[in-house]
Amino acid sequence: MQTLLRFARAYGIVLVTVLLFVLLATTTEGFATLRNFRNILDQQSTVLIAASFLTIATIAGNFDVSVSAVFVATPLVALAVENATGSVPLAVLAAVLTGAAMGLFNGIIVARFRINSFIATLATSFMFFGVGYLVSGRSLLRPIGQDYPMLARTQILGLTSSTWVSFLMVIVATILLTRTRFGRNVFATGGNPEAARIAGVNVPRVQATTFVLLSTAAAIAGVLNSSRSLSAQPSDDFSFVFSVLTAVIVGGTSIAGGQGAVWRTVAGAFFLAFLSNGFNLHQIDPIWQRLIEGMVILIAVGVDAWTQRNSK
Amino acid sequence: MQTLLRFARAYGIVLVTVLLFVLLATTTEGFATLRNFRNILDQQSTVLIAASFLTIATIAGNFDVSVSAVFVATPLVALAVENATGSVPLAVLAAVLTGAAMGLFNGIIVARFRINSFIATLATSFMFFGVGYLVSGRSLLRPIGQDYPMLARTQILGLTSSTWVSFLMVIVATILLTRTRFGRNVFATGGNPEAARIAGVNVPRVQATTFVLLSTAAAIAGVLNSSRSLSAQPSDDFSFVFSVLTAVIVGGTSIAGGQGAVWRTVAGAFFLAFLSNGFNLHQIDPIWQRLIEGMVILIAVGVDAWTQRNSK
Amino acid sequence: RADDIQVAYLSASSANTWLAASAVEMQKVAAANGIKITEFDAQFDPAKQTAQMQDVIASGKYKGIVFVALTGAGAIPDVQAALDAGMQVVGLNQVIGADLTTSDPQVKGMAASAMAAPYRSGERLGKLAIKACEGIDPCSVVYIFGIKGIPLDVAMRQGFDDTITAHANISVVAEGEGKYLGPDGGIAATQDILQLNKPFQVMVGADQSIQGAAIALKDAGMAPGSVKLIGLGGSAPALAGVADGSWYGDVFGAPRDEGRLAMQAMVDALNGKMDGGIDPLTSVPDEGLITKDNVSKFTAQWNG
Amino acid sequence: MLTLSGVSKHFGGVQALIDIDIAFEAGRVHALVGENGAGKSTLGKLILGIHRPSAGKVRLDGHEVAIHQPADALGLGLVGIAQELSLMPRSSVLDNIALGREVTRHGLVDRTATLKAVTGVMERFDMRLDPHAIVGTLPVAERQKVEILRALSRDARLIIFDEPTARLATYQAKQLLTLIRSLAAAGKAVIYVSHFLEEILEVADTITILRNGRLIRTGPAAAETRETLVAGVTGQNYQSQFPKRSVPPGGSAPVLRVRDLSSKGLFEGVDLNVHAGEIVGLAGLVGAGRSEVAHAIYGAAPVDSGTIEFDGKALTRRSIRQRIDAGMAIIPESRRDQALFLARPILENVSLPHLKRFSNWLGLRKRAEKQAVTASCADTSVKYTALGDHVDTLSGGNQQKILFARAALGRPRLLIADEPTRGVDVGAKRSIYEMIVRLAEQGEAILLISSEIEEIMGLCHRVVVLSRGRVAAQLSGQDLTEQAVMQAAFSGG
Ligand SMILES: Nc1ncnc2c1ncn2[C@@H]1O[C@H](COP(=O)(O)OP(=O)(O)OP(=O)(O)O)[C@@H](O)[C@H]1O
Ligand SMILES: Nc1ncnc2c1ncn2[C@@H]1O[C@H](COP(=O)(O)OP(=O)(O)OP(=O)(O)O)[C@@H](O)[C@H]1O
Ligand SMILES: [Mg+2]
Ligand SMILES: [Mg+2]
Repeated sequence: MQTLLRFARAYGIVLVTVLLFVLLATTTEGFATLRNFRNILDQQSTVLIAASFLTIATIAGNFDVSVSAVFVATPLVALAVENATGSVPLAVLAAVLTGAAMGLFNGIIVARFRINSFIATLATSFMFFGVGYLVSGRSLLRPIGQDYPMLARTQILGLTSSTWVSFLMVIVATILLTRTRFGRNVFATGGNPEAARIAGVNVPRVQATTFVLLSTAAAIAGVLNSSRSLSAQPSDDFSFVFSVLTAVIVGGTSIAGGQGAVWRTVAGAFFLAFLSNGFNLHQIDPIWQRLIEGMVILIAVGVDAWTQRNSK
Repeated sequence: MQTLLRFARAYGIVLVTVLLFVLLATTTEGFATLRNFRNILDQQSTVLIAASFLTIATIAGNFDVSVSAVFVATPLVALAVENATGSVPLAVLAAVLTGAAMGLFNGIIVARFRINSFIATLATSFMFFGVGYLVSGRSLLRPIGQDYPMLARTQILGLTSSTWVSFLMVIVATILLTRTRFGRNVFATGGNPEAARIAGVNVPRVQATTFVLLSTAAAIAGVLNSSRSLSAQPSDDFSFVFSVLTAVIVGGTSIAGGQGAVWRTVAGAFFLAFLSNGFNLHQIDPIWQRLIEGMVILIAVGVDAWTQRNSK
Repeated sequence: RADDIQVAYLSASSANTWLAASAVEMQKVAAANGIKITEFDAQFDPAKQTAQMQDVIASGKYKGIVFVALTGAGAIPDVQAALDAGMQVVGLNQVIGADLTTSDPQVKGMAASAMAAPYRSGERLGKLAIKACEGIDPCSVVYIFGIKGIPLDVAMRQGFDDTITAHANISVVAEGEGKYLGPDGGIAATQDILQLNKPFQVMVGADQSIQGAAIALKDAGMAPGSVKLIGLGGSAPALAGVADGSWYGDVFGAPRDEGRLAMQAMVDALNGKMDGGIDPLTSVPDEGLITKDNVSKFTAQWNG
Repeated sequence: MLTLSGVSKHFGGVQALIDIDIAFEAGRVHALVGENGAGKSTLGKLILGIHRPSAGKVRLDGHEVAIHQPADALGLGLVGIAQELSLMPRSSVLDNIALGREVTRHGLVDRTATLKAVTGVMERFDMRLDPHAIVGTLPVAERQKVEILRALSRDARLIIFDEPTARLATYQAKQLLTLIRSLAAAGKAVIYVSHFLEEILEVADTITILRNGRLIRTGPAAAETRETLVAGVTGQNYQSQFPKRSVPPGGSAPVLRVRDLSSKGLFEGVDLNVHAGEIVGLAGLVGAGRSEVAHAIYGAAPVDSGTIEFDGKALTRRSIRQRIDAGMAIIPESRRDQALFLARPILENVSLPHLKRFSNWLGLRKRAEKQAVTASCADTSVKYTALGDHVDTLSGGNQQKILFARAALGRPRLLIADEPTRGVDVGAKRSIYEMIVRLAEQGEAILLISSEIEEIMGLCHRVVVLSRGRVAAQLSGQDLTEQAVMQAAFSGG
C-alpha cells in the first residue's frame, strides 16, 4: 500500500493516464481492441517522435516553436526531390539534412547570439514556412513512385513502420537523456547554466545540439506524415507544435528547464490520445469536447503537479 | 554623442523602430501620410490593448495563451446580449464581466493550484472557445442596433474611438506598472516569487489580478474588434495571442518575468506594424515577406537583446 | 509597366493550395488585360486582413480589389470602405455577408462574387448521397466536418440535411472532424469511427478528409468501394478515385475557373459592367455532380 | 516579548524542530547556534511566517498570535533577513529595499519620497549603495547589504539575522555587529544566527544551542566560552579550530605561474605562484577582485593580457574544459548560483565535470560512476542518505562538501577554493579544513580565497594580498601576520 502510494506520487501522470485507460476500457465499446490500439499508436507516432526530442530541448531550457515549420517544410523538400529524381532514399536524406540545417540555424541564433528561444524560433518559423512555399511552388505535392508511401505504411508484426520508428525515436531520446554524457549536460544546462559552464559544460554547444536533434526529429515526423497521407502541402500552420508541446507539458516536464523525462512525455501523449479517441468513440459533440478536454487536462496536470510537489 | 549612445543602448527597440520608420518614410510613397498613420493606429489598437496587459502578466512571470479565446468568446457574449436586449451598455458590461470572470478562473488555477500558466491557459482556452460556440449557437452574430458599431468607429479628433481606447489602456497599464504598489509587486513576483512572498507580497493575489486585468483587456479588445467588423463569429483561432505575444517579446519584455515595460511593448507593436505596412506598400511578394519578416524580427530582437545586455 | 491598371488581391492565405490555383488563372486574365495584380497574404489572420484592406485603400493606387474574406459578415465594413473609396470589389471563394446560401454579392455596390455558396455545396453533397443510397435501406452515412461549429461548416451541413431529409432511408450515424489540414484529420477520424462498430455505407466530407478516409479504410482491410466515398472539391485524387471506383462521387470544385471568372468580372467592372453572383459550377457539366458515369467530362483544377 | 511554546515543525518525514520552548526579549540579542541542519533557520522562518508550525503556540506580548504568511509577521513588526539571499535580481537596489514600503501619494508611488526614505535608511545605518544599480550585477557582499537594509527599513520590534556575516568581510562584519548592538540598545529584540562563535560571544546576551531540532540549552552568553559552545553544538571537543598545518614543500617548480595578468577594470598586473603541496591564500577586501582573478585563471572569464602557466605549459585559450582536463578544479564562491544543480541527484552533481572518465561508446558506465562518487563522498565526509537524493535536501554544510567531493573526484593538481566555508557549521568547517590540509599533503596545489582572516592565518603557507585589483603584498614565514595582511588589504585605500 505504502509503495503503491509512493509510486502514484512519483508517477502522477502515468497514474492519471492509466485511470483514463481503465475508465475507457470498461465503459467504451471498441476502445480495448487490438485494432484501436494499433490505430492510436499509428496516430500518435509523429507527435511522439517530435515530442521526445522537444522534451530534451525543453529540459535544456529552451522553447522551439519552429517544430511546426520544419514539420511542414521538410516533407515538401522530400517530395520535391522524389518527384525530380524518383529516389526515396535521396528524398529522405534531403529532408533530414534540411531539418538538421534548420535546427542548426535555430541553435546558432539561440545559443550563440543569445536571443530568447521563443521569439527566435517564432521568427525562424516564418522563414522555414517560406522555404516550404518556395520548394513546393505553393502547390500540394504527391509522391510519384510507389515506395514513398511505404515509408510510413509498411506493416511489421502488425504495427505500421511509422509506429516502429516512433518507438525507436523514443528509445533513442530516452537513452540520450538518461544514459549519456550529453544527457547529463542537458539537465545541467537547463537546471543552472552558469553552474554548468563552471563545471566545464559547453553550454552553447549542448543547446545547439538539442535544436539540431529536435529539428531532425521533426523532419522525420514530417516525412512519415506525408508518406501516411500520400501528400504534403505548404501552410503556416502551428497546430503540430501545439500538440507536441501539449504532450510534453501535460507529461510534466517543466518549461523552466532542468527537469523532465521522455517517459513523462510518452504518458502525456497517450493521455491526450486516449482522451480524443474516447471522445470520438463516444461521438461527443466537438463543442462539448473542447470544454471537457480543457477541464480534464486541468485536472490531469493538477494531479501531476500536486504529486510532483509532494514526492520530493 | 555619448548620451545618444547611452540612449540607444537603453532603448534598443525604440531605436530600431525609429530607424524602420525613417527608412519607410523616406523610401515609401504613401507611408508618411496622416491617413496611413491613422490607419496604423486603428489597426494596432486591439493588439495594443491586450499587449499592454499581457506585458504586466508576463512581468509577473506568467504566460497567457487564453487571450485569444477571451478575444473570440466575449464579443459573442456582447452581441448575444445586444441582440436580446438592444442595450449596448449592457452588452459591453456583459462582455467585460465575462472577460474578468475568465481571467479570475485562469488566475485561481495558476495562482492557487499552481499549475504551469502555459498549460493551464491552453486548457482554459479550449473551454473559453467552447463558451463562444455555445453562446453564439454556432453562428455568426451581428449587432441589431446602430449604436454597437459606433463603439469602435466613432471619429474623435480625427482618430477612431478604438484608437483612443487603446491610448487610454496603454496609459493605465503604464501607470499601474510604474507608479503603483501593485506594479512594484508585479515586478517582485516575477523577479523572485519566494523573495516577494517573504517580503510580504501576496503573490497569488498579484498573479490572479494580472490575469483578471489581462482578460478584461482582451474582452475590451474583442468587443472593439467586433464593433469594427460589425460581427463576431465563433472559432478556435489562436492568431490574436500570437500577434499580441510577438509585440510583447519583440519589445524586449523577458518571458522569464521580473523585467519589462509597457513602452517596450508599444515600440514592439509599432515595429511589427510598420514592417507589415511597409510590405503592403512596397507590394512585396508574400512568400518573400515571410522570409524577410523572420529575418528582420531576428535582427531587431538581436539588437535589442545586445543593447539590453550592454546597458547594464 | 507603369501604365498598368493596379488591382489588389487580398488572399486569405498565400499558402492555401486552392487559392494558389485561382491566382494562376487570375494572373493570366490580368496580363491579357493590362492589369497588374499585387497579392496580400492575410495568413488566415482576420486582423491582418483588415489592416491590409486599409493599407490598400490608403495607398490610393488600386482601382479594384479581389477579396477572399476571412470573416464573412465581419468583412462588410472593409468592403464598404473600399467601395466608398471608389474601388471595384469582387469577392472570391468566400461569402462576404451573413447569408451562406447564395453566391450573390451582399454588399450594395460590389461588382461580383465568384464562389460556390457553402449551403449549395452541402446540397450538392446531399444529392450525391441520395444517389449513393438509392436502393439501400437503411442507408447509414458518416459526415466528416471540417471544423464543427464554425458558420461555414454549419451552413454546409444545413444544406446537406435539408436535402436528405425527405429520404427516410438515409440517416447520419456518425460524425468526425477533418480539421482542413490535409488528410491526417480524415485518417484519424475514420479510424476512430470504424471502432464504433456501427456499419455505414456512405461517407461524405471535403476531399482532403475523404482522401484520409480512403487511406484509413484501405488500411483497415476494406475493399475499395465497399463504403461509398463522396468528396467535395474536385481535386486530382478525388477524380482519380471516382474514375477507378474507389470513390463513389465528388462535388466538383473549380479553383481555376473561379479565379478566371473573378478576374474577368473585375475587368468587366472596371469597364462599368457588374456581373453579380457567379457560381462556377453552373457552367460545368451536370452542375459538378461527378460519378463514375460522367467523370471523364471533368479535369481536376488542383491537386488537393 | 515573543514566546514560542511547544513548537514543532516537520517537513514530510524530517523533524526540523521538536517541542521548542523559547522566549525572546526586547533590548536583547539572542543568538542561536547549532550544526548545519539543527533547525536554526526553521525557527526563524516560523516566526517570520515563511513556514507554519506543525504544533505549538506563538505568543506576542502574552497574546497568542496566528502567523500564517510573511505579511502577517510584517504586520506584527517581526522582520528578518533570510539565510539564502531573497532578492529580485533584475530589479534595482531601491526597488528591492523599498518593496512593500513604498511611499504613496493619492494611491501612486511617490518615487522621490521613496528614494529619500531609502537613502535616509542607508545613511542612518552607514551602508551606502547606489540605489539605482541592478541587484543582479552586484557582488554578493553588496547584495547582502541590500538584504540587511530591507530589514532595517521596516519598523520592526524584532529582527532576525540569519548568518548575515557569511557573505561579509571581517571588517564589514565588525560594523554589522556594532549595528546589531545599537539595535538592541534601541529596544528591539534581535535574533542572531551564526556559525562564527567569536561573533556570538561578542554580540549576544543570551545563547540558545540547538541540536537535531531539539533545544539543548538556553543561557546567558557570559556563562559560555568558545569551548563550551563547540562542545554543545557538536557534542565533541576540538583542541583547536584548525588542524595541524602541513609542512610547506621545498623548491619544486610551481604548478601554477601567473604573470602580469590584467583584466580592464577588475585587476591589473597580478603575479602569482602556487607550488605542489602549498596552500596559498588570496586575501583582500570584498570587491578587491579575488574572485575575478580566480575565474580568469580557471578560464571562466576573459583576460586582456598576461600569461597563465600550468605545469609549465601556457594556457592560452579561454576554455574551462581545457583547465579541467589539465587538472584544475574550482569551488566557486556561490554554491547556489555557480555550482549546484539543486533539483538533481547528489550523484550527478558530483560527477558532472568528470563524466568522460565514466563513458564509453555505449554511454555512461553508471556502476563505475557510482563507485567513484561513493568513494569521493566518503573521502570528503559528505553525509547523505542516498546518492539519488536531490541536493536541495542537504544541509548547507553538506552542500558545500559536495563541491569538495566533486573536485576531489578529478584528483586535481590545483584546487581553487573561493570562500569554501561560507555558511557551514563549526564541525563541518573543521572537516573542510582537514580536507584542505590533507589535499595539500597529497601534493595538490591549493589557492584559497577567504574573507575570514583567521582562516587565512590558520591554513596558508603563503598569502597574496589583493587591494583594488593589484597585488599589495606577498607574505610568508615571519612576515605573515594578521596585521600585515589587513594593512596590505587596506593599502589601496
Ligand atoms: N523546505 C524544507 N523542506 C524539507 N526539509 C527542510 C526544509 N527546510 C529545512 N528542512 C530540513 O529541516 C532541518 C533544519 O533545517 P534548517 O535550515 O533550519 O537548519 P539550520 O540550522 O538553519 O542549518 P544551517 O546552519 O545549515 O543553515 C534540516 O534537516 C533540513 O534539511
Ligand atoms: N556581475 C558584475 N557586474 C559588474 N561588476 C561586478 C560584477 N561582479 C563583480 N563586479 C565588480 O568587480 C570587482 C571585483 O569583485 P569580486 O566579487 O571579484 O571581489 P572579491 O575580491 O572576490 O570579493 P568577494 O568574493 O569577497 O565578494 C568589484 O569592484 C565588483 O564591484
Ligand atoms: Mg540555516
Ligand atoms: Mg569573490
